[in-house]
Amino acid sequence: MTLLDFARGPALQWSLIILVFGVLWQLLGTILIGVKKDLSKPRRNTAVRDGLATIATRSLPEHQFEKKIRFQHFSGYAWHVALFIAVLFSAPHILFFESVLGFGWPHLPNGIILVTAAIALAILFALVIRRLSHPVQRLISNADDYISVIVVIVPLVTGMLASAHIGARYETLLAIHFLSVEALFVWFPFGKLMHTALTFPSRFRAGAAFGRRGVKA
Amino acid sequence: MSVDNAAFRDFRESLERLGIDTPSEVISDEERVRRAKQTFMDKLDGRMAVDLTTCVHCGMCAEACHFYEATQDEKYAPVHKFEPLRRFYRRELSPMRWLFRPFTRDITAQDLETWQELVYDACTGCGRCDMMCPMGIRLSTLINVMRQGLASAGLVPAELQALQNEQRDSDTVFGVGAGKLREVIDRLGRQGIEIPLDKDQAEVLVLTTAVEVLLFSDALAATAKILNRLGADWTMLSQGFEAANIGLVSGDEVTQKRATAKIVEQAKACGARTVILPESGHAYQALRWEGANVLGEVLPFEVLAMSEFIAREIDAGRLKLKSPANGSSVTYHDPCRLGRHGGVIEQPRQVLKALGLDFREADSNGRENFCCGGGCGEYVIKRSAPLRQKAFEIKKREFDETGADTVITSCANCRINLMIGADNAGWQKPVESLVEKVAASLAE
Amino acid sequence: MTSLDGIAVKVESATGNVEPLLHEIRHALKRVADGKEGTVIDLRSLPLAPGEEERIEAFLGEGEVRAELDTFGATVFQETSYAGVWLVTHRNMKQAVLTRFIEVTRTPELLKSQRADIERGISRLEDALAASSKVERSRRESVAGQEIKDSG
Amino acid sequence: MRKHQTLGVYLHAQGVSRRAFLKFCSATASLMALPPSAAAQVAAALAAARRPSVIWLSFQECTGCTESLTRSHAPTLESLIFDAISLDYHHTLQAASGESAEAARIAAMEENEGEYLLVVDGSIPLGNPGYSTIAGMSNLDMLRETAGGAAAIIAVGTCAAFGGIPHASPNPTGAVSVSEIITDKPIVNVSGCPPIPVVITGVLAHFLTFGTLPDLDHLGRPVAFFGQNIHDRCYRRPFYERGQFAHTFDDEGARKGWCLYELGCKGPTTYNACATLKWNEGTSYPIASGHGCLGCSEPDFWDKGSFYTPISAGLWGSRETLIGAAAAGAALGVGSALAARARKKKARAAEEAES
Repeated sequence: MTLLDFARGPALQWSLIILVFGVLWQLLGTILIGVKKDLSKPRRNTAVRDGLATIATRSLPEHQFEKKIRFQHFSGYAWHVALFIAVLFSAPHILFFESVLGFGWPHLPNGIILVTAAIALAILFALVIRRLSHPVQRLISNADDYISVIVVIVPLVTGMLASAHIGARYETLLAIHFLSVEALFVWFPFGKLMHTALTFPSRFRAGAAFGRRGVKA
Repeated sequence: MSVDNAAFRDFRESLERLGIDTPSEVISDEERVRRAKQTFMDKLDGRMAVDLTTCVHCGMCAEACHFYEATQDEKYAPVHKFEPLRRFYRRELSPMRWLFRPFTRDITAQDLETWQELVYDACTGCGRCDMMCPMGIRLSTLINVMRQGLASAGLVPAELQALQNEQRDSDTVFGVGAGKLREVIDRLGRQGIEIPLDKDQAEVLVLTTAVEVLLFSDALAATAKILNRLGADWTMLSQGFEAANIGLVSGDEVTQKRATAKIVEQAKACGARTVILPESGHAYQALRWEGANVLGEVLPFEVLAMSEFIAREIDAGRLKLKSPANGSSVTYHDPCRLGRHGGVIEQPRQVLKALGLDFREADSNGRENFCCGGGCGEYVIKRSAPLRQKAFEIKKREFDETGADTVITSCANCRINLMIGADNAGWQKPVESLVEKVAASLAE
Repeated sequence: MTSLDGIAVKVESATGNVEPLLHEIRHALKRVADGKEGTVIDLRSLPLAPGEEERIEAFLGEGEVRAELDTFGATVFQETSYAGVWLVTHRNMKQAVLTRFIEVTRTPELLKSQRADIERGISRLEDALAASSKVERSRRESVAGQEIKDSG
Repeated sequence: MRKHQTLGVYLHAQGVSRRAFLKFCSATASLMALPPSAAAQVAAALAAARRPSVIWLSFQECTGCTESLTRSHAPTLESLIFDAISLDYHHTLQAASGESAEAARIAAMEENEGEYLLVVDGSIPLGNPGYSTIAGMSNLDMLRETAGGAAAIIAVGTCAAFGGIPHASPNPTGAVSVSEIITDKPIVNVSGCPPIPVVITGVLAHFLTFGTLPDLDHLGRPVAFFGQNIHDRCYRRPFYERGQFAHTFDDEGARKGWCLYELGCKGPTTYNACATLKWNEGTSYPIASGHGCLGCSEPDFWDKGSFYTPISAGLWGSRETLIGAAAAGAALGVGSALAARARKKKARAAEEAES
């Protein structure tokens, strides 16, 4: 079995098993710990609307805070948008998703994908440098932060190399790219990458909780 | 007007003495850790579990914190203030606890002692970081669990511990009992301000706080004037007037529950349909939002903050105001637990508008307002005075920027803390009460 | 080809190799003009899309000289419209193309007579001459003999 | 042609002109993927080359490789090179049969001990030796015996090089490649199903010209022909870069000759010279004909999923396993949440008892 066959076959299968297994374990195990019912009389009964609003508004620049977090805010936007474009609209990726999900969608040209991936990578590096140099971030960072950033950087780099056929034979690059993504899958449920699944529930609850007190969160 | 300087000096002196002779409980390190963990286990819920898991350590919360803003010291980053709780969660409660346990350091008594400064001296639970967090994490609730754990471990700072013990053991705060209240009511009665005390039945139950009785009796007088003008069927109760809840701020559930139960019991006894809270942020949180939850029952009356009540009465056309002659300019400081945590943001502004004052909004306000710097009982902790003073500078700068002559607020604690800060800084701007402003402008 | 034409396949491909190749030819031609060495480009070593080879051919056009070599199948040397640029096509005995070169040179090497062949030519020529003189001599001898006979 | 004559002398004797020889040499250089300037070097080497003896063994194979070679444009350059070797044994091509055929092999081996080239097509069964025999001799024995005195081995076709189709799962005969049996001889793998004929002759030409084997890649294939993948040399590559793909074999993209990546083309992971040398006398190759590359020159190409599965798609097992994993994860999640609730309840009770 070649490295690529291993990467596309058993490694992929096991990493997906761990991903799905771990995400559900973490997700249900966390959420189902449960919350006590709030017995206070709500100021207004618009929990769902408030929760949904907060999901949206936490993605918007906020007047009062914006001036202090502009760099993080916009680098955060750019990073996520660039990552999503590179991940979701690259033709080989869509074929991969199609093989797993059973359906696909239109893709963007390779050149655009490469540029967005390069942008994502550059921002990620800037954020890593910030994490290593900013006193607050240095203090609050732990192994999870660094492992998570590595498992995201490596697929980006190997994906770009594979797409441009630089550095090694294509099947080797492709295999390493597969394996790096599989490392990401395996790490995903155990670290902060779970924010992908939990951010919106968390925002929703914050919005609903503040909303019942009459505060826009 | 409104504040007796001699009384203010006396009060500051009494704060200096607070906690000096509080007997400290002798607890072994193991026992401290055990108690803290037990409380953490009890208090951490599914929502907090989600929050702890979704945090990406971006550090933006630091930018929301007045103590970080004032010092730029990274240890004041809100997310760092519940670090032991995060470790506890990963080791003992998270679904993957047995996987994480070998890689996560256990919490130690040393940790708890180190974090005492961070959660009591350097956090007022203002919740500004809750508004900042891009993940929607409610950091203030997590830091509150830290306070609760430390309280169980016997690590409440001595001053706050002294107040807590007093309320738990004798139902008084700052030594203010029924006698002291009666004294003030009698004095006000002599000034022609009538306060009905201990009526058997009343529509409205009005509470006050020890600080109001001691320092801001004008605010109490103002409340009486307004209610009397409205012709309300109201009363105060000598066995249930204290709205302050030291248990809430120190993190001691027993004290919190006891203080709340006392009010609810009395309100039920006199058949009150409305309970009006004095100008106190944490009292509002304790009764309005947490009251039903600590007692485990729905409250049979509505709870209103005085500012909220006034706004409602003005809105209904029952309370008529005359414009002040000079039309001085004011700005409003939102108490965190009334505004951001309580939802009473628009009401005080409506009142100020009705007063016809030249109202000027500070740079930070409403849900994004900066804390006075001494909330959540912090102003009694002597150790944190220099830190509070630095945070006060933020408020001072923002107030000055508005160009307003007067700072209005609606929380006695905010008022004291701002006054102490101003006193120390030699800053001259008066910090006044909203209720007093209204009472002074009642139409003839 | 007619049946293929029936299928509506329209290849719009371009490898992007044609222009660089033509520029390479231009540089090679300049070197030859400066008296330096010629260049040979193997068209098989380049990925070309269908039709691109024809595009190159059409671009270069046909020049004054066309020579044909007939050994193991035909080899055609076609000078293009740019003097010094030759298109050399080697075919096998079934007329299938073996290789195609673009040679940038004054004269393609293979068109020149080869020393070994010249030498072989010399010896063949000598042999032929020797053979023919022998014939002449014998003819002359026989004629002379006849004359002797006749005069005798 | 006598065996110890040089090729130059032989061709001269055949009346081949120097000019014809040079034509031959430049074509040979081209087919060895050498630069045109190497033609002179090739000429010098070839003129002095001695004619090697070649023994060709065919095992578990379909004769496609031999067909590929012999059905190519004869009489051709390839055949000329073929003429330049002494093919002493090839049971499909030789006139002799039975014992006299085997005798020819033995004779060639003895006469050219240590110098002859062994060409093998087909895989070797290691299961029952009776699965494939020649003149009563198992393939394994014949390979071992013949390889013993060979100077080098050329494994022609994917079967001989990597096991090929007989080796495909479940490999009923236990088929293996030459290199899995013979480890002490230089082996050149000329893979492909079948290999491009000029690649076979190119390797022979190289041996003939330089007396050595060409540079090989990590799979033992000549770098000159297998150094680049189909994708890198494919004329449809620009479509890939632009993201223009055929989605089905009869859509607009297919008609316009767009990239076949989505239709499972294995070009990016397949190393062969198809895109430049092409097939059928240089007419075309699979991608030019509108079908993706099958990857036939790569090991185990038959077992890498469907020919029509894109290479970026996973070859993962089944959706059922994922559903199973999801169910197990959910169960564990619910279980640990219930356990957490129980611990919380206990803590709550203790808190109340202690206060």
